[in-house]
Order: sequence, then C-alpha cells, then structure tokens
Amino acid sequence: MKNNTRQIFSTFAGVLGVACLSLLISCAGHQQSAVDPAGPQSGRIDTLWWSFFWLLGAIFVIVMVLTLMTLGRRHRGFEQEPLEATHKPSEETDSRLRRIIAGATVTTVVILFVLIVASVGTGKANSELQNKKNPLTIQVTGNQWWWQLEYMNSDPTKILVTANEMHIPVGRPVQIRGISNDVIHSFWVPNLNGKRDLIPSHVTTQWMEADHPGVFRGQCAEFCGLQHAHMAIWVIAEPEDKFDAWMRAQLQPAAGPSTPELQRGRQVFMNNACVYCHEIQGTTAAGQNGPDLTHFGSRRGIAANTVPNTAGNLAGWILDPQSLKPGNHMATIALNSTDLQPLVEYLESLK
Amino acid sequence: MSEVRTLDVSGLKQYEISNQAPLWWGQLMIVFIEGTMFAILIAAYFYTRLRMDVWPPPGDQYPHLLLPSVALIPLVLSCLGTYWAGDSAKKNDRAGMLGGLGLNLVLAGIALAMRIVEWHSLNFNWMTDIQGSYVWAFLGLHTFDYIGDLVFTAVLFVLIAIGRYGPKQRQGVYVDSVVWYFLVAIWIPIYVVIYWGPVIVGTQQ
Amino acid sequence: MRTGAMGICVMCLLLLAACQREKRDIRPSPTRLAIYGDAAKEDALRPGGPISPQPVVNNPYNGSAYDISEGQRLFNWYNCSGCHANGGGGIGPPLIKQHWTYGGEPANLFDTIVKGRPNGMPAWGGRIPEYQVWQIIAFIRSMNGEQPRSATASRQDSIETNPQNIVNRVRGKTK
Amino acid sequence: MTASQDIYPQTPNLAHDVDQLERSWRHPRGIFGWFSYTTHQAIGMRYIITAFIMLLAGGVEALLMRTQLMHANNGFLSADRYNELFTTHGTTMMFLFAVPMMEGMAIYLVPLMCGTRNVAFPRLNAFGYWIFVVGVLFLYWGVFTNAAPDMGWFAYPPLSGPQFTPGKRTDYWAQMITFTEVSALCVASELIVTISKMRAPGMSLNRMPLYVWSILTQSFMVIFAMPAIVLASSYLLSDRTVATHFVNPAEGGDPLLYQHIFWFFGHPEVYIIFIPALGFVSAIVVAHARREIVGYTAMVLSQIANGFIAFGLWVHHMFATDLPQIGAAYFTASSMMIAITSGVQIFCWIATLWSGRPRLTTALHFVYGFIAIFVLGGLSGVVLASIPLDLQVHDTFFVVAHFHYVLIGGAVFPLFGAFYHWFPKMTGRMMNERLGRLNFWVLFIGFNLTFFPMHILGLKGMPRRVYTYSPEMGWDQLNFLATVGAWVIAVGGLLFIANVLWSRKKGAIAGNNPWDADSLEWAAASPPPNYNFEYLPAVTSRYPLWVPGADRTFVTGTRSDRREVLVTTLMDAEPHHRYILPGPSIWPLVAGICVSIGFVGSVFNAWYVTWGAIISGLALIAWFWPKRPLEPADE
Repeated sequence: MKNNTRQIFSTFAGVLGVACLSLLISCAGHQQSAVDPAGPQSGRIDTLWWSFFWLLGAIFVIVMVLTLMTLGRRHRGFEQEPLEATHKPSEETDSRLRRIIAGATVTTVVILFVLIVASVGTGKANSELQNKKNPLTIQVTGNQWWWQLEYMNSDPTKILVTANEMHIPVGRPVQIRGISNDVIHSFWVPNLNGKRDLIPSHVTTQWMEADHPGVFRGQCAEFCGLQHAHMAIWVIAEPEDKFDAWMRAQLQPAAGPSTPELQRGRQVFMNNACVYCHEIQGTTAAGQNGPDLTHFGSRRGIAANTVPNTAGNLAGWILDPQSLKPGNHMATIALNSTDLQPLVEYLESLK
Repeated sequence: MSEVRTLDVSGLKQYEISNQAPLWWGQLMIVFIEGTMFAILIAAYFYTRLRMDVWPPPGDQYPHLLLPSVALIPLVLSCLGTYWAGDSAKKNDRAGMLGGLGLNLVLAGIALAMRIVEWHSLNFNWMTDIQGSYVWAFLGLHTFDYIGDLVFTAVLFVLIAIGRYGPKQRQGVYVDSVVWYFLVAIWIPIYVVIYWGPVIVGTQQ
Repeated sequence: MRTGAMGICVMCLLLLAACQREKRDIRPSPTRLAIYGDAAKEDALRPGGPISPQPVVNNPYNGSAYDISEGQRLFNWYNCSGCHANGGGGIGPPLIKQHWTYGGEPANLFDTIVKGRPNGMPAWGGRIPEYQVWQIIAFIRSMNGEQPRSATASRQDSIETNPQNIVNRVRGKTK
Repeated sequence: MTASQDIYPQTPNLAHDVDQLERSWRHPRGIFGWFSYTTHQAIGMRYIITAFIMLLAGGVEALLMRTQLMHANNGFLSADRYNELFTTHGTTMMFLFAVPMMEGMAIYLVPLMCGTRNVAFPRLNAFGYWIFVVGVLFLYWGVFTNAAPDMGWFAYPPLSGPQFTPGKRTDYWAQMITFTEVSALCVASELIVTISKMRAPGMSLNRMPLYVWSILTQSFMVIFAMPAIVLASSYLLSDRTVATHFVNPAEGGDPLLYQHIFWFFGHPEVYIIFIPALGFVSAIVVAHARREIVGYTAMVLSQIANGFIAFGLWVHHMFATDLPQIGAAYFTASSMMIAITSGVQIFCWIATLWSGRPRLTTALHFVYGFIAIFVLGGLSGVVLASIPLDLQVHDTFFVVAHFHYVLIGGAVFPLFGAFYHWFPKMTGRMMNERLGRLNFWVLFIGFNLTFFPMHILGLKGMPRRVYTYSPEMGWDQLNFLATVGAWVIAVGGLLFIANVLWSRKKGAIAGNNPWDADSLEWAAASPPPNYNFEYLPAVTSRYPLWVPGADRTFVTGTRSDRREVLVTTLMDAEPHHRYILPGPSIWPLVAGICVSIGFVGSVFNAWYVTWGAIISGLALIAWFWPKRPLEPADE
C-alpha cells in the first residue's frame, strides 16, 4: 500500500514538474504564439492566462494532494469505526465532511466569480481599442486557401489590394473587417489578438494593435477544407514612416519589364491561364479569382506562405502546384521549359 | 438474523390501462422528442426571419388562410374520437372503441385531405427559397407523423373490428391517444407560424 | 447460388460506382497536360464541319463528383457563365438542351472548347489546361443530367437559379 | 421505521419454479434465434462489444493521425486522407463508441440495479441495437469505399454543403447520424421508463443508486438534445439531396444557425457521455471505499444541475463568431457554473475515499486516474470559458488537449474502471489485478504523454485539424512526444484486451458479490441468468446489500411461466401492477432493415423515404400484430 502511494506521488509530481517546466521554457520567442504578446490586447490576454494558470494550477495541486492523502492512513482519526462491516461512519463524521464539502464549494464559487470578473474585465479592456482615434481598416477576405487584404480608404484610388502579407503601423489601431468568399475561415494572429471567424454572409470585426515592430505569423484556425493547414499570413508591424513608404510603393501599378527576358516573362503570363485568376495592375491581367500579384516580388511567401518566396520555390510552385499544396485551386499548366525561367523572373521582379 | 420476508404481488392486476402503464410513458417520450424538435424548428424559423430584410422572400405568395383555418375544426374535433376510444378501451367497450377510432379516422382524414388541397395552392416548394424550405419542413415532418399515426389507428380499428384484441391492444388504443393529442396540439403553433407567420412577422401587409 | 453471385456482382458494381464518384484526382497526371489531341477526329480544315460519327476520346472525369464540382467552379472562374449564364444562355447558346450544333458528346464538347466555334466561342486551347477542360465538360454534362445524380451537387451556395424552381413561382396563384 | 415494512406482508411463501422461469426466459436457438434475442444482458453486451470495436477503430485512426504529425512536413498521409481520418475518428468516438458504450453498459446494468428482469421495451431495445449496427456499417462502408466524410465531425456548412464537399461523403455521415440518434433515442426512452416504472418495490427515488440517477439524467438529456442533431443533419442532408436552402448563405440560410443547433446538441452530448461515467465512479468509489457515499443528495442534485446547465452553454463553442458581448458574457458565467456542480461531485468522492477504507483495486486505480485527469481537464475548461482566453486557444491543440482530458479522463478511465469492476458480474470471473494495474499505469502515462504537450502546442499557436506543419514552427518535439504517447496508449489498450481474453478463461471464479458491494446487481448470480433474479428483490435501504444482518425482502406471486415483471409507482416504487414483457422476436431486426433501406436509399434518391416508410410500416404492423393466445387474458 505504502509503496503504491509513493509510486503515485512520484509520478504525479514528475508529470507536473515536467509540465510546468516545459510550459515555462517553451513559450517565449515565437512568431505565432499566444504567450508572446506584441500588442496591448494579446498582452492583457497573456496576463490573464498566467493568472488563470497559477490560480488553477494551485487548485490542481491542492486537489491532487488531497486525493492522494486519501490513500494514506494517518490523516483520518476515525480508526475506531469498524467501517468494513457497517459501511457507515458516525453521523458526526459525515456532517463534518459535509461541512468541509460545503466550504470547498463556496470557495469554488468565490474563485470562479473572481475569474469571471477578471475575464470580463479583460474582454472589456480589449474592446476599448475601437475607441482610439485614427484607425486603419483592413478588409480580410477568406478564400480557399489564401487571404485577400484590402486596405480601406475613403479615396477609392487609394484602396490597396494585396494578399497573404499584412503590413501594419506600430501603435495605430487596426480594424479587421472579416468576410469570406466560400467557407468559414478564422483569422488569427496570436501575438496580436485572439481569433475571429470569417463567415459567409456575415461581416465580423476584430481590433488589434502592435506595440513594437516585428514579424508575426497567423494561420487559419477554422477547418476550411483540404488545405486548411497551408493558409498562413504574415503580419509585419513597422514604424509609421516605414509603413507609409510601403503603402506608397504598393499603391503603384506594377513595374514594367526592363529587360527582354522580363518582357518575355510577362508575355508568358499573359498567354497562359494565369491571367484568368490573377491581377497585375498596370497590365491587362485582371483576374479576380486568385491573389493579386502586382507586387508579388515584395512578399515573403508563396502559396499562402507555405514556402518562402524564392525563385526556386516559385518555379516549383508554378510547374506543379498540386505537389506542394495538394487540392489547391491553382491550375497545373503546361509550360514550355523555355517559358518557365522568364516567367519566374518576371514575377520576382514585381517588387 | 437472515429472516426472509416476502411481498406477495399475485393479487395485483396483470395489465393496466392508464397513465401508470410503461407503454403510456413510452408514448410520452415520443412526445418529448418531437416536441423538442418542433420547438427548435420554430425557433429556427424566427431566427431566419430576423436575418432577412424581406419576408416572405420576394415572389412567395402570402399563404391562403381560409382553408387551413377551416381544416383546424375537423382536426381538433378528431380528439373527441380519440378520447372516446380511449375511454371505451378502459371499459372494454368494443362499440365505443370502434366508434371513437372511426370518428378519429374520418375527421383526421378530412383534415389531411384539406391540407393536401392547400399544398397545391402554394407557389413555392422547398427548393425555391428559405421560406419554402421551412414551410415544407414543417408540413413534411408533421404530415409524416400524422399519416403514421393514422395508419396505426387504422390497424387498431381493424384489430378491434375483427375481434383480434385483448388488454394489450386496448392498451394500444388508450396510449395511441397521447401521441394524437400531441400531434393536434403541436399543429396549432405550426399552423400559426406557417400560415400567419408571413402576415405577423412579414415586412408588408 | 446464382443469386449469391448476382449479389456479389451488384455489390462490386456499387463499389466501383462509389470509387468513380468519390475519386479525387488532385494531381492531374502529366500526360493529360500534353499537346491537345484531336478528340473528336474532326476535320481540321473546317472547324464546325461535319462531326465524325465515332468520337474516340472519353472524359476521364466522367461521374467523378470532385471533378464535376471543380468544373462548376472553373465554369464561373473562367467566366463561361458570362455568355452561357448558369447554363441558360445569354450571349452564347444555352447549355441545357437536347440538340447540340457541334455535337454533345464529351469529345465534341472538348473540341468546341479547345478550338472554338464561329460566332463568338473563343478557342481556349493552350490557355486552360486540358484536365480543366474535361472537368468543365463533366460539369456541362451534369447540367443535362448526363452525369450520375449522386455525383452532382444539388445546388450551389448562391441565389436559387434553377429555372424549374423559378417557374414554379410563376405557375402558382398569387394573392 | 421504513415505509416498506408497512407495505410488505410477512408471509414467507417461496415456492417458485426456477425451471419454468428458465424456460420462459430461454433464448431461441439457431442463427435465426440469435437475431431475435431481446434480453437486456444480450443486447447490452452486443452494444458493449460493438462499441469496443469502434473504440479500436477510432484508436487506429488516431494512431495514423499521430504518426502523420510525428514530425514536420511528414508525408505519411495525404491531406484528404488526414481530413477523412480526423472526421471519422471524431465521429466514431462520439457517436459510435462513447454514446453506445454508455448505453450498452446502462442496458446491462440498470435492470439489474433496479431489481427487475429486463428493460421496459425489450424489442425496442433490440431494434435500437440493429439500427446502431447499420449506422456503423454504413459509415465504415463509406470509409472503405473511399467515401469517408472529410468535413469534420461537426460538419459546419458551407464546407459540408453541396458546393464544397461533392460526392456522397457528407450524406453518408449525416445519415449515419440519423441511425445513431434513432438508436440513442430508443435506448433513452426505454431506460427512462425502466427507471421510472420498474424499480424494485421500496426503491424510492431517494434510494436509487447514483449510477441509476446518472443514467436517468443522461437519458433525459438524450431526449432533449438529440432532436437538435436530427434537425442539423436533416438540414444538411436535404440541402445536399433535394436542394433546400437551410444552410445556403446566399438565400438567407445562416451558417451560424447550423452552429447554434449543432452545439445545442453537441455540448449536452459531451455530458451525455460523461455523466454515466460519473455514475460509474460513484458506484466504484462506494464499493471499493467500502462506505456509503458522502453527500448523496448533493451528488444527485449536482448531477441533475449538470444536466440542466449543459443546455445553457452551447455558445461557448462559438465565441469566435463575433457575438454580442453581453450574451457572450452570460455564457462565460454558465460555462463556469459547470465547474461548481462537477466540483461538488469531486469533493464528495474525495471525502468518501478519505473517510472510507479504500481497497486499491484496479477499478479504484482508474478512479484515481480519473480524478487527476478530469480535474485538469475541468480546469482547462475554465480557461476556455473565459472569452479572451478562448479567442486565443479556441480551435487549437489546447482545445484538443482539453476535451481529451475531459472525455478520456472523464469517460474512458471510469469506463475501464467499470470494466474491471463489473467484469466479474458479466462473466463470472475476476480480471487479473496485476495485469490490470500495469494496464492502468501504461494507459495513464501514455495518456498524459500524448495530451499534456498539446496544451503547450496550442499556446504556441498550433491550430487543430492541420495535416502538417512546417519545421520553422517549432512544434516538432512536442508533437513527437504526443505521438510516442499515442503508441503507449495503444499498448495499454492491447494489455486490456489481453487481460479480458485471459480472464475470461482463466480468471478466478467471482461468486455473486466479489467486492462486497452494495447494489442489487451483486445479488444476482454471476453472470446473471436471463431473468436476473429468481425472486424479484424488494429493498429497504439505499445500500440494499449492506443492510445489517443481510435480511432481504423478496417479491413472490409473479408468474414464472411468462416474462412477467412488476410495475411500481414513480416516486415511492410501490407495487402497482404486473406487466408482461414480450419474448424473443425477429421483427425488430426486420423493421430495422426496412428502416435502414429507407434511410440509406434516401441518400441517393429522396423517394426512398416513402418506400422506406411503407415497408417499415408493414414491418411494424407485423411486429405488433397480436399472436394467439392473446396475453394477458381479460379478467
């Protein structure tokens, strides 16, 4: 009996210790982490999480210790009762236990009340962001399996359409208007704020703000079909001036091809199925089914950030999109071997 | 110490035609199940209506109110037949059971016929739009149960008529009433929703 | 014994039907990306000329639910619906019909799409890959009930466009 | 002075024809006969075995998934296979393992615990089982013909709608749901009636064993929750087959309405699974701590409260959908309330163990394991109830960890405890305790190894339902750990099977009451004969077998030449009348097949609803057609 108790004790303690350690060690320094906050909102949630963690952790330890103590003998003090035969302790024992249970229940209620207040308070504080001045509104459209971003502006010529990479200014609130073109997706950049579903026939809103520059990753968090796993977005928080410069550059139409090789690349693009789905502003390519490629070369990733944007990856993606991301909607087109190189170079030149 | 005490139940009845019978309770469970289902469906109807700017959806006619309202009369009266049959089942009164079941069948049949006539005047079906889907879901589910219960009433009628019945079948006659009352009772809110709904919560009068 | 064998045969057929219906050829095989063939053995000099009685190529995606649905997506993406709105026609002829000017077999449809036809149908050959042409054909045939119903979507997530349901409204009496 | 002593006459008259009882309860012979069994032990055991096979199937699916996630960019499974596997895994575990398993155990145990001979509607019971079997076969027919559902076990439209999942995958799934819900509703109805009307004389509501209370609560939850999933799956099915617009966003069919309806069922579903498990725990704790439960009334009330609250917190599955804040805050509060009612039960068990004389058997090991895992799962549930935290960890591996802690910890560990506890009753032989303890430790360690790292993965941003992830995400080590844990669990499962196989043949003979337990099932022989008790028992205490001096009261005067039981009143269980249960019949199977033809056919052609209804109606008429001689005769 005693051996067993010790065995149970040590296992529990071991599991618990390893658990806490790994939790503490492994949470910092990630580009997609709920416990590495980069904004006031995720910061508050982070604080809330750790207060929950320590409080609930303490409760867990107490309950476990009590549970394990039931295996011991020394604590009882009702040794006199011949329980094995009667199965019924004295009324005194029972009423004492009932009082303890009632006390524990009241404690539970109090703790839960505190937790509710803390959690509602955090929620309320987080929603204050929408009252801040000068917000930036970005419309995020979920598609199978990529993100379309529209930087809203009262001046229609200044509406920027891009995809899969979001730049935001540090210290300025960002309103995310979420819509969906097909199925339900969920926009989630854990370092900045919690997630928000993008639901067909609904418009959802979410607010976020970065308090320091950085590069954060987000990923679709609602199962949306075959390639749900490969639907990522980069959020790049940068100082206001850098952001403005980026914005100005992105609002320009695509650069014209400067060499014959690039010229040829553009021609390949225009003569193939590419044009039916992709838009390159400043050219005749105006397809709306896939991501806008006007400044494709300036982005970090391809295929909704499945792989980094390099010439090699791009060539592989164009040649055989279905092996990198099986089931996605990009057509596998029959390209001549001489056409691929110029096309890749042209796309990469769209800075 | 181990004195054996016994409880002699040989004097108790061998069957029971009342709400103490397990079968009656079984019917009550069916009522709970279907009642919940229809309640959720009604809630879903209003939820959907709240999401729409125009109700009923453009192109859908306003339902005719006369025929379905008149059809309520034989439907509600058919409960009298059920009650009569159930009461006679308790007393083992064959003529009463036949009369009650027969009355129920006739009146319910008339109500059903009127309902089917009414269907033909609807200018939308379940594929036309969302209102069509809901209206036909109500009609379909309720009519399915309705016909099912009528068939069983008819079977009981035949059993009683050919004399192939005992207490168990009489119990059947009695508990059959539970579901019938429910089907009639639940039809009233459904009737209000599908026929008066467009008038009451519709966007134009 | 015989019925048992029959039963097994029926089961196998059902199984095969299911296999074809649920097949998802996510990665098109490279051979289908090759040079466009002359699917219907049509007279190359006279596009739109007489149709060979024996089309030689069949649609590899016949009866495949995934490909029919892909075809429907592409039908919109490549803006086929711009001229053949929802199969009902507009600038171009309707696609829900009995009589096909240039033949309604998959191979004929393939030629029509790839080579184009006089009076407005552009030649899509070389612009959209072959396997997508077949997917679009699978969808077009589904509109005419020439695909198994179990492989065809009952509706799209769009405003109801099924002509039969719209007719239904007109037929009924209005208050 | 108990009420029963007043009612029961003291005339010992024990002339009873056991042979005749044996004859009237005998199973019919032959294959044909095998399909006509209606005794609750047979049907319950069939449920248990079928559901256990489903546990193994779901387990294999889980192993495949874990193997795929073992390291980054693994190519073991393709995206579509992975999606099919997690959908089938979730569906199998929820609908084909957990609920039917709990029902099977209840069908087996409730009549024994209530001191009666069978459930109230034995043929309905058989019908429910056959329908469930068809549901199993239907889903797995799809799995093996490359038509496994791949839209998640929750089947959110529009992804599950006609446009985005072509083919018949989702239709198979939706119709499989219909089969399981019909089966669950049959079982729930008959269990409610059995518990309400067929308890042993003297077993008033406040003397009912806690396990029976838990089944009563669970059955009512089934009755009120399942209709919601009937609607949800019908929405999907009719949209996909006859082009209705229930979930078509363009026509005003709201995808969120589906979510509301689904989770109005889906959340209670979780409690449907684990409330019976709490009943197991109560039974095991009382028997193995060898004392009466502390706070019986508190236990019962909190169980019932659990059942009620479960219907009021479905929205916490939808916090990320941008709901009004006030409403959402209400659901935070109601979600946390469940921690109170669950907490009360945990405290009562700990107090019972504390003041009892616990025998550290394997069954009790599983109870301790349950408390550890379930408390942790409950606490992470508190985290999920908080909206700001939920918005971060919702749909991540944190949630995966949470609900496996709650469901495996809360339901499967007690279930294994229950196997070890009641195996002697069901088979007449004890299970091997040494192997049992090994089994427990392997499962316990494997479980924590698998699921604890998932909490951290979730916080580190790993979403659920991803078939792969890239190496830069830093999720490799924890995933590898989880995969190793999954294989350890598999070993634990094999140890259990080995123990069952060994113990069935070689286990020590158990006797009627090997644990010196308190409730009526231990008064029957092990394994119980088809009629359970030679004499129906009457009880005078909450713990009938612990009554000092073991003096018992028996019911006499029921006829043994037919399947007769006693109907008692709802509250006080006073004898009311006698009730003849139907004997074996093939018609439940026939009716089940007819209904299945309608259901399966309607996936392909809506007219099958009509044809199915007609043949099912005919089968039902044949089922109920009175056979001569008509029993009972009129008096």
